[in-house]
Amino acid sequence: MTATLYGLTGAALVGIGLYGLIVRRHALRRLLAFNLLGSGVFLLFGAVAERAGPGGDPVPHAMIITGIVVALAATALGVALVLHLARETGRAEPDPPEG
Amino acid sequence: MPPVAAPEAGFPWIVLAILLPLAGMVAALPLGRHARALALLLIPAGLVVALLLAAQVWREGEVTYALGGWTPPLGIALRADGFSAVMVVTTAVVLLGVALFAQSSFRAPPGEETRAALLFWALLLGLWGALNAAFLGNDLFNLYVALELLTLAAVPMASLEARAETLAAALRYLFFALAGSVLYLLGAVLLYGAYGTLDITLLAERAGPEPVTWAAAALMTAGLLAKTALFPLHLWLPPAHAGAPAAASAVLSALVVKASFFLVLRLWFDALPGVMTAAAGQLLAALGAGAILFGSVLALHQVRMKLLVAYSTVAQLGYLFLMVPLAGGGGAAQPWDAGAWSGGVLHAVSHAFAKAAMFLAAGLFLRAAGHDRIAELRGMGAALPMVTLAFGLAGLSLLGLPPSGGFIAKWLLLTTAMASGQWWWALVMFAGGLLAAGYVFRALTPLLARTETPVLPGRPVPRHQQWAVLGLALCSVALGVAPLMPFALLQVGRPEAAEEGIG
Amino acid sequence: MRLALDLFTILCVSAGGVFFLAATIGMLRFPDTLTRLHALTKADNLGLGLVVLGLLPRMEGVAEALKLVGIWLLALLAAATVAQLVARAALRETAGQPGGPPR
Amino acid sequence: MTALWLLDLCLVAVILAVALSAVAARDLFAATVFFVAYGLLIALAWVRLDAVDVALAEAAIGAGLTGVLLLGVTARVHMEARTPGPGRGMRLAIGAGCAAVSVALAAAVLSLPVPAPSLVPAVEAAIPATGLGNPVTAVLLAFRGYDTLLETLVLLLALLGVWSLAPDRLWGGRPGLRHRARPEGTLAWLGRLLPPIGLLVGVYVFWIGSDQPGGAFQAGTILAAVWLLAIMAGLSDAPPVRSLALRLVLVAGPVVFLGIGTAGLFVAGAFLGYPPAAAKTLIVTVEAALTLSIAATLALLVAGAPERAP
Repeated sequence: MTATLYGLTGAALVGIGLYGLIVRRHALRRLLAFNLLGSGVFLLFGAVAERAGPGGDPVPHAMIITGIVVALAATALGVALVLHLARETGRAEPDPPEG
Repeated sequence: MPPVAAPEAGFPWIVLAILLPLAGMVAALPLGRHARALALLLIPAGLVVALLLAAQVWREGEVTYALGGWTPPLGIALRADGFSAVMVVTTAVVLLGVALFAQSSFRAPPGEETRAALLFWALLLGLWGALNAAFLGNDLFNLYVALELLTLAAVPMASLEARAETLAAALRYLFFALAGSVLYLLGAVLLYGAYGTLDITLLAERAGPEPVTWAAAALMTAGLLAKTALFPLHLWLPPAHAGAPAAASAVLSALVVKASFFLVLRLWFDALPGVMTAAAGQLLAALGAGAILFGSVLALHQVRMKLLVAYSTVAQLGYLFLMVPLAGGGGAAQPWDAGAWSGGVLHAVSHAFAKAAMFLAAGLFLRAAGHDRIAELRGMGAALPMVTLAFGLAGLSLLGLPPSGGFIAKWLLLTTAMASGQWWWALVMFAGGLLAAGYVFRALTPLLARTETPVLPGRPVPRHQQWAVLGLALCSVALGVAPLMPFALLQVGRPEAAEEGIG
Repeated sequence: MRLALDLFTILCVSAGGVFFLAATIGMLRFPDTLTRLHALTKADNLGLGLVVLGLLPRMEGVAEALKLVGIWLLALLAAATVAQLVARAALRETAGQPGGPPR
Repeated sequence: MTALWLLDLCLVAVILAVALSAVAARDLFAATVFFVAYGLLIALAWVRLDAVDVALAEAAIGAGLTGVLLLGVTARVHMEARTPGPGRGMRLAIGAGCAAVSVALAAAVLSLPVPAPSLVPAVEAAIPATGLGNPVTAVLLAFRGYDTLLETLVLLLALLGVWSLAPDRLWGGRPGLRHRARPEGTLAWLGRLLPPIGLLVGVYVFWIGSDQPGGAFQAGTILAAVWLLAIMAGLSDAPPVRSLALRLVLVAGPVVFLGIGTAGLFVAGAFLGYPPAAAKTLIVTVEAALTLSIAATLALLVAGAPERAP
């Protein structure tokens, strides 16, 4: 029951994160949306683990920790890129100006 | 229960193939200015390891290795079949050429450590380790980590020059790559929920054609396509690949995009062979056809040489996906499957050599002329004959003209398209070949033009760099002359679907 | 005895909850940074303190109880410091403006 | 049961509301604050899913460090996006597409098989060979140690990537700006008071990780936070990136992991294997080295590329 509820929440978070990643233009907003999206995937995985019974399946738990660390590493690189891009161009978005 | 001992096999070359580059990357940081020497030592050693691994696969068949002695589904296994062995060897050979090329451009003054010199070699070793981890992994989650390792090595490579436009290109590359890996992971999560394992071999036994599996396959494929830059998800590739230093572009275009393509095939043919439908295979090939036509037309319109080469990558990646329906993805086994399989893989390999050579050649033209505007490179052919020859030979392979690896690859794909009655893909290949001829000759014509006064390179181009470029181009041609050995090796570890008959 | 302890827990935790609620409303409704901070730190600390107090009798040993008190002390410390820093930043920002402190 | 169910419902509702706010918020700073709050709420969700190890990692890394990273750059990147986003109709279409993805995923979740396949029995059968009590640590360091090895290399590569953005003339210098705080000020006071406590908590979380929730990643993050606090309070400074000592600390974890893993080839018959008699000692040794390297790597990832000439 709990597992299903959080699994559905994870599914909803994936949609929210995906929307932010596609619609937003500011690079930091996109990084933030990527983190939401990732967290939704992890929550879904956590729900899968919880379905195994009380205490949960430790294998997905370990994989989620790995995923969280990897997401942080990617976010750190993204933040550094945005900072330097903003310094070089005064813009915080990777897409070329329109027109 | 004590851990199960690893199966008694020969020497674990498969572990060494991953360990060597990764240990090198770790050691590069404290070694500082000696990182270049370390990399120049490790890369030839790694080629030897790759060849020994290939020999092992050749002699003994598929090689598997349970890491830590813990067998799947609890532990993680490595697996090398013919395809992985070929990719590992290709990677090592391309890296050898690139390292030979880069050893003078990423070299710090004696006794000093510079940013680019340290980081290029450290990232190159990391990228190499990540590629081998992706080619040899047999666990879908572990492959996710390997893909992230690859992304985090490749993105800084693309922005190594830290100019405004390369920063923007790298950031866009990062977004596509991250979105791709999240989708891939999401699919893996669903598979774990449904089957309780992420080991590819076990999944092949357990997974059946059900909605959950289709959803997982769709998500993972979409994610991998974003990383492979298959049309219409190709937007990030040209600026990222064209903006990097030549040696980095060569690695990114020749090898990095192939890793996610490799995983698409792993997923469709090895992990979920009974799940794919014929319609899905046709859709994938249709995207490939779009890439061939769209990428080639865009390549024709480029003014700068490096961008032309980058758009040609977009186009050539399309051919790789034509092999999916031809090699029996989502259908019963057919006699022509093996031919299509060999053709597709041979194309991946010969394109790796050809594209590395072309990017390095473009880098040398850029260095000699101070710019890479195609129209203003008139007469460069006389100034740099060896490089121009290499560019031409590599172009030969892209066009699919004999004798070259590209010719054999495209020939195999064409004949299987006809044999399987899917003539429409043959039409696309003909059109793609004509368009490729257009953009290759467009780049070659000014180079070969006669000028009144002989053109002199603005900056001298070292001899060894020219040899490196020519060597890689010759590799791509040589594949067309002596292709028989890789054919048989490629079939090692092929599932039933592609094992019947030789095309 | 058991009933008395349960009652104690319920009372303390509920009271803590009331303080949290009050603090949240205060943060949303108060007009400026300083009064908001006032609502946050005072009521937050008291609220968390009451929750911790209410949970103390349910701990399995002295070590567990001490850990709980430790958490409360750390939260106090963090809240106090952050409040200080935010207040200083707010003062600097409003300095010289009407209604703000002299420059 | 009903009370807990109610709690779950409330938690889920707040999580979704905060996530939506983080995406929809008008300005970047507000979005970031929502994101940090979201991370803490998700940590609670992990507790409800019986995943205390993940809850610790999420609170420390997902909410804590990611939040600090984003807040830090928000303070330095003021510009708003200039390219207009997709128009209203397009946004609606994208929203509908994303909602469809969510619905499909929800259907997939509801269609997962019962009973759920799991590796719980396999872990229970194999864990005695590791001498550990915490199954998550056993998975991370033994059964799937290869994942963890690659993951620490991901962190190291990310740091190299961040450093690669430094201008050539600043290479070898110190990352970030020098922070100064008034020596008698609150921040400096906190910077003196908290590190000993944080150090203690970090070591405790590492040590307890072999048998209870905790471990190298959580402990490393706590230690990184302590170091960052000391840097922000002006009590310490980020070391120059050319420092050999720093580089040795950064690679210590991977080196020890690779070394013990390679030794496993000879003493346990497989790369990354441990002989059962010495398994726990070896695993704790690897974890200790990893904790140190993770702490240094994470702190420097937040500190950023070199910005001061050597």
